[in-house]
Amino acid sequence: MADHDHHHPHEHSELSETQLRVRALETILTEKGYIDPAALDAIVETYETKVGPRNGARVVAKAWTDPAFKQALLKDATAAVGTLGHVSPVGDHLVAVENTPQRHNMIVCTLCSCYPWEMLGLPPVWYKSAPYRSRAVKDPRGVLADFGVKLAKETDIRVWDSTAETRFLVLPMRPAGTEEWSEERLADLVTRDSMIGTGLALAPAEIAK
Amino acid sequence: MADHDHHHPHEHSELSETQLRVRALETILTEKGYIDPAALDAIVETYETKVGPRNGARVVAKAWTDPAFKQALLKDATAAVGTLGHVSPVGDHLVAVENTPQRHNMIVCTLCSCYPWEMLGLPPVWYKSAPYRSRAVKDPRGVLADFGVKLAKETDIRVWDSTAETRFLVLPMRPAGTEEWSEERLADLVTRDSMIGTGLALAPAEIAK
Amino acid sequence: MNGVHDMGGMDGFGKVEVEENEPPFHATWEGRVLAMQRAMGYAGAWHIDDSRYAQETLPPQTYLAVSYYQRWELAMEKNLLLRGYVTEAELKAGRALGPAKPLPRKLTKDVVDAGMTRNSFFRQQQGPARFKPGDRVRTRNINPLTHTRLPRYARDKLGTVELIHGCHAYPDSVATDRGDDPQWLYTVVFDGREIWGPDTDPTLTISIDAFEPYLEPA
Amino acid sequence: MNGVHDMGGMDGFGKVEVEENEPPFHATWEGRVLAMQRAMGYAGAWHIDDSRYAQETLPPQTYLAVSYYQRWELAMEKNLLLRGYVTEAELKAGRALGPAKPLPRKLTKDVVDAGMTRNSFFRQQQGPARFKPGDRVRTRNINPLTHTRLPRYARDKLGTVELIHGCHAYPDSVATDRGDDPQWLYTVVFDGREIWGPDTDPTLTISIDAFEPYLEPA
Repeated sequence: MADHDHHHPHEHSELSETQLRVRALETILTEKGYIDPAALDAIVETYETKVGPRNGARVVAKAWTDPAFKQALLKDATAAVGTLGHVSPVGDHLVAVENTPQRHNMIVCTLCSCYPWEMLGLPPVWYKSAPYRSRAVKDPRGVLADFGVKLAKETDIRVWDSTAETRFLVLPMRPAGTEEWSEERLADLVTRDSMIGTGLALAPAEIAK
Repeated sequence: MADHDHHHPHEHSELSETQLRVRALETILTEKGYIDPAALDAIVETYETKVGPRNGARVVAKAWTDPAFKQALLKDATAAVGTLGHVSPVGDHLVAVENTPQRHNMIVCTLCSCYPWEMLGLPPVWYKSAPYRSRAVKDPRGVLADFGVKLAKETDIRVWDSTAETRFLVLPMRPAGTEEWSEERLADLVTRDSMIGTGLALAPAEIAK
Repeated sequence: MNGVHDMGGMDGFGKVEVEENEPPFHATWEGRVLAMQRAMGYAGAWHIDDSRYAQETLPPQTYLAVSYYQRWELAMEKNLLLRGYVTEAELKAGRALGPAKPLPRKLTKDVVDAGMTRNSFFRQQQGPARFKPGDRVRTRNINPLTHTRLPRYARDKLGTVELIHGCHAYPDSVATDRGDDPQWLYTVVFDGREIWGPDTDPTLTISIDAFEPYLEPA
Repeated sequence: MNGVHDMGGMDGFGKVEVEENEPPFHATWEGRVLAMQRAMGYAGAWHIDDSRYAQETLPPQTYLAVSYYQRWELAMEKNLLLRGYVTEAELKAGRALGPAKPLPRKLTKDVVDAGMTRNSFFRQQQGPARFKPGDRVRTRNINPLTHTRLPRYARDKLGTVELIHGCHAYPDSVATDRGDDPQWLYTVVFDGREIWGPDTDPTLTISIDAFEPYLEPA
């Protein structure tokens, strides 16, 4: 049964076929003059080396330490992030949502893979996968369990389905025992998953290890 | 693109793998004493040679020529069919539904492949296929077009989704020009599809060819 | 469960392709699968809704990719394993390795006709029918993780009871090993516009056969 | 369209599997696909909802069987063919065989940063917003055969407008080549029980971003 139950899209023959198709496509589009391979190189390099969840982590750390910025972020995240020089510009439609002891937020895109790339980099495979897309809106506690996260039974859970061009960033709760920490140090506690809502920010002890 | 767009469940490697699995399964179940291969032979033979839409066609032809039988059939198809010696017994839950100039009936099973086997034999592949199961309840006129059938715009269409153990048989309209025909001859006009509702009974000219 | 098997109203599967002069089986193994399923059903190994549920719980990509009788075969393997009739090791070895689990009966050649006659699903009623033909009903909004015969497209919709079919074994209970749990069964008809929205062809009506627990008065 | 892409609330796909230390790309070709898509988008070859729609119209079994970037690649080929940027013969030959179709601009190395900045989807409003935060609304029961961003699970459901995001390009029109057709966009929140039925965890609320044509006053 196992043979039939698991289809591996990454099987070798499939992969090399895909490699050939993609190479052919790039050749055609280049010869047609639609694309410039050097620009493609630069895009790939940017995604591989420059874009990542550190952008979002800085925004979160700033919000944890600067009440005025936090207020501005929750009011208009695009504008607030725009005021930070050290963070890449974001699109027009960023919305930040705050986790509290009473309420936990989780972000999903059931229809495709909408994700705040400028804040978090490329989405992980699981975010784009059928298990996450199908279950997040129906059984978020079950999904959280897959991530090893258990919330109190009474905590309200709000799932945001990204069905338009609006992009959502979760502002996780600041961990206890970080009262004197600098923004830079706090940013180390802010994981990608904590900004999607499938995780919590790390406790100081977790990064001490 | 064509390579990716079409998956062929019947590819050779797949087929032989399946053949081996099925053979292994039969060996195990036989060795365990659960099944008797000779009984399996008899079942296969029955489906290949004895069961088929002729059963249903006889019932329809009878209803076309015998108003009392037709009335009984529409009232309780199981009981009515039970009175016919030359037709195999049916389960307890047969319902016959009548096509009229005002209303066309069509049968589907969106959830699996429920079908009046005793009346019509094994269901054709298309009946069990995703295109039919998905579209029949939403776009029955589009499905009928795939079968080359076009009904008047005003004709009411009723789709019966076989979601329980009830089984439905469509009683198609009797073709014009068959007033003097015998039951036996009329049965030749009753196609399988006309009893599912994806076709009409044949006109006399169609079988003369 | 809201599986990919529940495909009523889905788009994108393409045209209905009819095969002319289709044979009963397209390969010998298909007939063997069908016959084994009939034989195990006659033997009392599992119920028809157990077979359906086993198919529904195949991975969705498998459900769509394999052929009809392959699906049956995979579902049969699942039920054989789940219910302890065969072991993983036996499936791997391709032969019996241990004792059989007792079954109520066995389909032999002399009783094949009986084995091919459909079971009755009528059951003793547990109480009076709640609805009668002509009653307006609303289907419930249920989304069980387990087997159900109320399709997604027909949930939380307003319809009319048209036929009453007596009391039947209830698939939602049978497939979760909670016994027959007999329930009244009705044909409930819906205006196509209630199901698919106001732009729908006004000549379309759709019916499902709905067990009483799927319905509430409207 | 009610494609298999619209999978919110479907069961049977299994656990969420997290890959530790996941690389940005799992193969070189994935990065090339992503970059080509960005470059063609910048060039003005098609809109983001055209890409989505092309993925949605892949055969459902393909959609589920192939990997994420394979889906992108297949969708890109569809749009290239559909819009006349390449021919079947060229895809087959693996090289250009004829002249190019003119495009508004081209992504070169010096403008890569601009090419990677997300477009704004704000558009000139065509009239006042019909709803305001706090309004009760019912989502429409629509089942278009074409692209829509109103998921099946959230149709014909009672919710509350929570946020108003201004006027945006309307995907249902964009993906069917009917222009931007600007529409007001709202975050609409639903009680989980309204969506999944009375047995749902009462702490759950779900929101979608809904364009005004998806909504009617409740």
